[in-house]
Amino acid sequence: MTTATKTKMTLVQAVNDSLKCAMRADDSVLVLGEDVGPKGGVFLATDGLTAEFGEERCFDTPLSEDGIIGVGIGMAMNGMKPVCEIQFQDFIFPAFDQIVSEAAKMRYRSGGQYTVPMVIRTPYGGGIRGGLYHSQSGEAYFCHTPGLKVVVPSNPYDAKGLLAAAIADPDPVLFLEPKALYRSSKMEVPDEEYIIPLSKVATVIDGDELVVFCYGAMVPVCTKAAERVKESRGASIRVVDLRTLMPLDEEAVLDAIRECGRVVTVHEAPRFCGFGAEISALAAEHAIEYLEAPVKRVTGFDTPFPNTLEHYYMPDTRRVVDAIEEALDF
Amino acid sequence: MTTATKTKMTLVQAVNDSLKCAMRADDSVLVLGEDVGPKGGVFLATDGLTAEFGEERCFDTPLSEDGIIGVGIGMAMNGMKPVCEIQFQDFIFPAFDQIVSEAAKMRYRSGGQYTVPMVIRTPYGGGIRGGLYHSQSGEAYFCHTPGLKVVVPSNPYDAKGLLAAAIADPDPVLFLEPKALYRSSKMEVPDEEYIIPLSKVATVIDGDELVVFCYGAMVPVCTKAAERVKESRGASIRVVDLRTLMPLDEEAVLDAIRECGRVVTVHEAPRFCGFGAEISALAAEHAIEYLEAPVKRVTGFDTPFPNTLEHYYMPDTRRVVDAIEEALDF
Amino acid sequence: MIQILDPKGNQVGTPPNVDPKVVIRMYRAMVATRQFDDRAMKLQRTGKVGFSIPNEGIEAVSAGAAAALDASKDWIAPHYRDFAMALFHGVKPQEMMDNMFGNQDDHARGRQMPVHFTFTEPIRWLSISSPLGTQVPNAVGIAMAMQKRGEDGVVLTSFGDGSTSTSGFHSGMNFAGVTQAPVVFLCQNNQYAISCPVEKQTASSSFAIKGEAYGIPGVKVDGNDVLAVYDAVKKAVDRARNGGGPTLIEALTFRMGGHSTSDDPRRYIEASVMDEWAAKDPIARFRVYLEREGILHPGDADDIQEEFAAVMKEASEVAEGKARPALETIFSDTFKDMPEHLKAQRDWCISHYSSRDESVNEKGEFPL
Amino acid sequence: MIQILDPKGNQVGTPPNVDPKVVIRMYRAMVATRQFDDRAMKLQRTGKVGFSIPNEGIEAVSAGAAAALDASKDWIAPHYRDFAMALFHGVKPQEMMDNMFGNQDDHARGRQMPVHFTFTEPIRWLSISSPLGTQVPNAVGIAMAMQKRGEDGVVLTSFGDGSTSTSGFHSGMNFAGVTQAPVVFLCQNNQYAISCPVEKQTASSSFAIKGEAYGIPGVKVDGNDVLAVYDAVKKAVDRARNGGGPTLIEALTFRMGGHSTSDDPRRYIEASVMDEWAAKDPIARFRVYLEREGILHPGDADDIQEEFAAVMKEASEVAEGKARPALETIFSDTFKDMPEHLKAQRDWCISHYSSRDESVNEKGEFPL
Ligand SMILES: Cc1ncc(C[n+]2csc(CCOP(=O)(O)OP(=O)(O)O)c2C)c(N)n1
Ligand SMILES: Cc1ncc(C[n+]2csc(CCOP(=O)(O)OP(=O)(O)O)c2C)c(N)n1
Ligand SMILES: [Mg+2]
Ligand SMILES: [Mg+2]
Repeated sequence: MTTATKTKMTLVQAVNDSLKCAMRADDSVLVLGEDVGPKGGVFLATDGLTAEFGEERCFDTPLSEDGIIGVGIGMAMNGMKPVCEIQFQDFIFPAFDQIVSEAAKMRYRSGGQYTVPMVIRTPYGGGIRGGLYHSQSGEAYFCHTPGLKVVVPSNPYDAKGLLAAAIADPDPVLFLEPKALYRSSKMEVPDEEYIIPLSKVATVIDGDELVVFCYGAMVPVCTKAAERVKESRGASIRVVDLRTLMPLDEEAVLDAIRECGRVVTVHEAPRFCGFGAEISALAAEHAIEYLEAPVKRVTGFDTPFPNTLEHYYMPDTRRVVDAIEEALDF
Repeated sequence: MTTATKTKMTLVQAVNDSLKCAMRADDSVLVLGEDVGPKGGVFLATDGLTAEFGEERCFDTPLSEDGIIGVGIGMAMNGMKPVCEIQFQDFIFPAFDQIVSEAAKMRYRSGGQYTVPMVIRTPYGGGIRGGLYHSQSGEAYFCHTPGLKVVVPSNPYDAKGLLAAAIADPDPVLFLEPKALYRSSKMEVPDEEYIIPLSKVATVIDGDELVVFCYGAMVPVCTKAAERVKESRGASIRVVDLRTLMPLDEEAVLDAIRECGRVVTVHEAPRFCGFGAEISALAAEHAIEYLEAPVKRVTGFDTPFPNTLEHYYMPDTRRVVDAIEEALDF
Repeated sequence: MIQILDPKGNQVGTPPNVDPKVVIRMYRAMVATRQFDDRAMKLQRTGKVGFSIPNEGIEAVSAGAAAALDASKDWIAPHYRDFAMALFHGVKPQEMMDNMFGNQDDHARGRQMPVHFTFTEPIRWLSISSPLGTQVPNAVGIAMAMQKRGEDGVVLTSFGDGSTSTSGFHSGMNFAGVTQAPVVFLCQNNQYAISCPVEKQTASSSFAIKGEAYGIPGVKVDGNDVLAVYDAVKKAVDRARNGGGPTLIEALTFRMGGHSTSDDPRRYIEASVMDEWAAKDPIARFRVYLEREGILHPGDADDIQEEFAAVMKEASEVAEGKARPALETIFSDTFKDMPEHLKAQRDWCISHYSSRDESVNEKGEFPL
Repeated sequence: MIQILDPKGNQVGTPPNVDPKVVIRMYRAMVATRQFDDRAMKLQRTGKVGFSIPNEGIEAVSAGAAAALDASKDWIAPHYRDFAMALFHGVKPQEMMDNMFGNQDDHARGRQMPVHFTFTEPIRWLSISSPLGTQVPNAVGIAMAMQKRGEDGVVLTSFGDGSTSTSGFHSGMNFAGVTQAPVVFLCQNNQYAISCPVEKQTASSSFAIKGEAYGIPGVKVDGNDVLAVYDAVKKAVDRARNGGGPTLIEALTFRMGGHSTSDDPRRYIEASVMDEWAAKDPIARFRVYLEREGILHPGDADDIQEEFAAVMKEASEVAEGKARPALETIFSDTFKDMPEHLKAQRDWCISHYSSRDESVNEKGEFPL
């Protein structure tokens, strides 16, 4: 990869690029969903795919998430590699049964005779004035469903490599794209295909006084928070981007907890039974003797997602800074 | 209530009795679902309702959970009190969108102009050789969805009183009935209507060395475990039946944690992002200085629910005893 | 396909027997809607609101259908592209603009995106949900409640052509067929679901024929002909009110622009198709008829348009000037009574934001 | 409604042109199914298995449809009440009985309830799911994959009358209409969904007519007439194989007993209705025809019945004697490669249960 050419691109462009690489390399990779064809997707994640690969390989579907996932499962069982787009993660719920009952359980219930190597891509999260139904973060639902993998990239480079890994994976993968980061910045991304293995965290900033666990759109927020605390009081804050939520790299998470002794988890989803609770539970079950402060969660509130006040609902840098400082000062 | 007559009944009979009391007291209470009419429900929870109240008030529906909940919401918005039955909790997923997007968010999104005072009753959990699709425990999905209440009774008396409270509640309530306990034992239940308030835990056994949090079918399992540990080593184990999972009586939970210092949470659902994680997270966030041992979870495994080996999958008394002892010996 | 006025405004069928005052109200609702759209587009282009849903081309479907209802007892479970239903029944443009801005007077208390209206007065209007098709079984449930109480109200529910593919359409239609609930299903067939044309949406020969699958009669009308829509919906409403059961009405129309203020239809609709439908404008056609019948006098149409342009401008200025909702509204209405954990979160939130020395970064743009 | 044999076995239509060997296979599959049922009922009554789904009355639907497929390239995405499809294609009763007991040789490795079969040989048989209707869009996806690769395989998917109310039916039919995928939709209309009769299930005039909603031709056949079913399905399969698109076939039949071994139909079906349909038994009718045509000779039918009674008895005894699946099977097949957290749970589980001095309480009874 050292001699490879690179291009500056946004996260959504990296998704698009990853899809193109996969479709060029493997004829069985298909893209389907609402408006993914000539329009190129409402966020342009599938821009140009129909033009390059034809309607056979990138196609619009009727307005039925149940159908998109339902036929995706069938295609995956019969030799294809479907990448299904759900236009907003908020609209995945009509397909919940197909995902939870069929995709997640097919290998298990058939004793491995049938499998569903499928990817479900969908933009999630707040920050675009989408209100209750264009802002949700449903990762906890899917992480609690055995048989599914859940991946959340936080930057263009990871997006391309993790999506490649998801497409190569033999099991169903939910690929949650932080829509707030779709175009927020650009990054150099290799032109050729590469894979970032699933179930490996990335340490964004190293540190040993406190660890912040985050993913997706909260990664830049937490990174900034760690930098601010470093500046303001010289504290050494580690920021870990979980990247794959299920199967979680539990060993890396626990190592970080044991090394730092103080923990803050940050996500946009509501707190109660959210993903952060699992991190806290792992800490309380396997690393309690290392804990030097309350294990904190900085999250969305336990309400539906508002609109006008969304930036008061979502964790921001200042809220993360406050939580870090409280834990440090405990 | 002191002079009231009582009848010995099973949990499923108590559900039936509670429905009858509510329907007698209030014409707007309706029961709908698959096979709830002449057949009386596959578990006979609605036995005799059509005979007593007519097809207008207890009626069979087409085979569509999306429709059952969808029309239930409409009826609730327009002055009725529908009690919808989902035949097995495993079959609630086709209605997930209606529950999560509509029932849970109606009050919020309409600024309180429209509301959904509806109850969704459904049998959940393992122990009846039901395999992947007649055994699941999905409480964590619903507890993570702001706008829903989630209630789980563990005995006939509570079942009647909590269901009455659920029906009286102005918001949508998911009422999860532990099918393994439907006929496992009988208990004296008052004949007249009574309400057990939501969001109040019940301390089944008092104790101060360790607290076990549980609900539904795990309550008798945990009770037996606590008794065994008391016998074997004289340890004073508190058993708390959470009864309402959302809104959780957090104060009572935290008080118990602070008083006991050692915590075990038990549920049948998979561990990862399960309800137990929230209890652990509350402990780690608000009571860390009281914790004397790792906060343990005894749960189903992170796999789909098996059939032949279901009793090896589900927590049993011995597994709870072991966890209690490990925590005591830490 | 039922038609009363052809695209040029010529009478080709028998107009329904309807009070000219109601006819004028339909026209006014259509013009008001177009002026609302025009204002919303300007607001979105200038960054004052994030998003709107244009109704251009669809106004006759909503106005004609709404006119068939009795606001004192009927309900509307609308599609989002139904502004004219609200305006016909006298919802104030100010209330709608307050929702566009999500300000403190918004009925949704700033929690929903623009155009997600909710009203209880002057007609019950089911709070709009973004997930498509969900209102269909909800509407049937509302109607079943009326039926059980022996009331004679009717529920009108509308949805797009794309929405017929959702499970809500399927379950709602099926329950209505079985229960014979008093519902009128109105399919606003504007031929696209965002970029997806009807032929990729379904292979059925029409949307009206989908009623067959549920034992519900189907009717197809020219959706750009407000009198035809009124006529068909009125007959269906009367039938439902009299215990005759549900009807599915397909109103054939066309979205004369993008799906939303963020969509560019030129990526997927030929210019010639746009032109063809521009010639079928429902307002222009209706105006020709009204002027010919002497219901509108020369100058009236222009006056009405100016009147609503001014009304919408003012409403938007007033809405813009209103405060945002209080922080507390993040928490209230999750449940009727706020549980302890939400009180704690609310208290934390209010104290955090009122004490912190750093403002909140509020950027964020809606892409669709 | 297409009929070739009337309830008395009289020929009332033209029999399809089909090899007598195949005709015999159909008959044998039907009888094998009834004997399987009989054995399963005994096993359930004696508490040896928890549950079964009787096929009594339905055998012609499954056998006739299965016979229209080419096992080398076609797939089945079945309803659970389709044992005869498996038996027709040569699935071994032993394999099915292993599933009934959930033993170590069960293809589902003891994870599913009884009758939730999964096979890849001799025909691809989509692993049965309990949630109803989900197999319908899955079947369409399987067919779309064939279509995209230019193969000429066909997918047969079947489902009950009740299952037509699910969202899977709606989305699957709709996608098939639009894509013209090579699928045959077989609605096994046995007139009940557990206790719910068809008139409470849908108000449509038939199930076949539901195809109209999706642009898919619908055909109604006498489901107790195996030749009629074969004929209709064969035509639909041929059409699909030749690029002619999907077909919906409604096979009218009747469940001659309870929904499952735990259900008592007398709570909701009149005895007279049961009697009426007993006289329409699909096996008896077919036997009359086969004997009249000389395809079965006197005594053959009884021999076949005895043969299968013995086969099923033996298969069940063998299945009963097999060990249960290993503890490890709780964990394997959740993912292809077992992740670390599951390895840890597996290791804990094996060490816990192999070291503990207390057995596991295994009671539990299936209510439905
Ligand atoms: C369940 C669901 N899936 C996807 C979307 C995203 N989406 C919003 S509008 C739309 C198209 C709707 O088409 P149609 O029903 O024809 O209504 P129209 O916009 O044409 O009036 C889509 C796909 C959604 N809102 N809900
Ligand atoms: C989604 C879903 N809801 C409910 C059930 C429970 N259930 C099992 S079988 C059945 C009736 C099915 O009726 P039908 O489709 O006509 O098939 P039949 O049993 O008559 O062959 C029901 C309601 C289920 N399995 N799946
Ligand atoms: Mg449309
Ligand atoms: Mg049936």
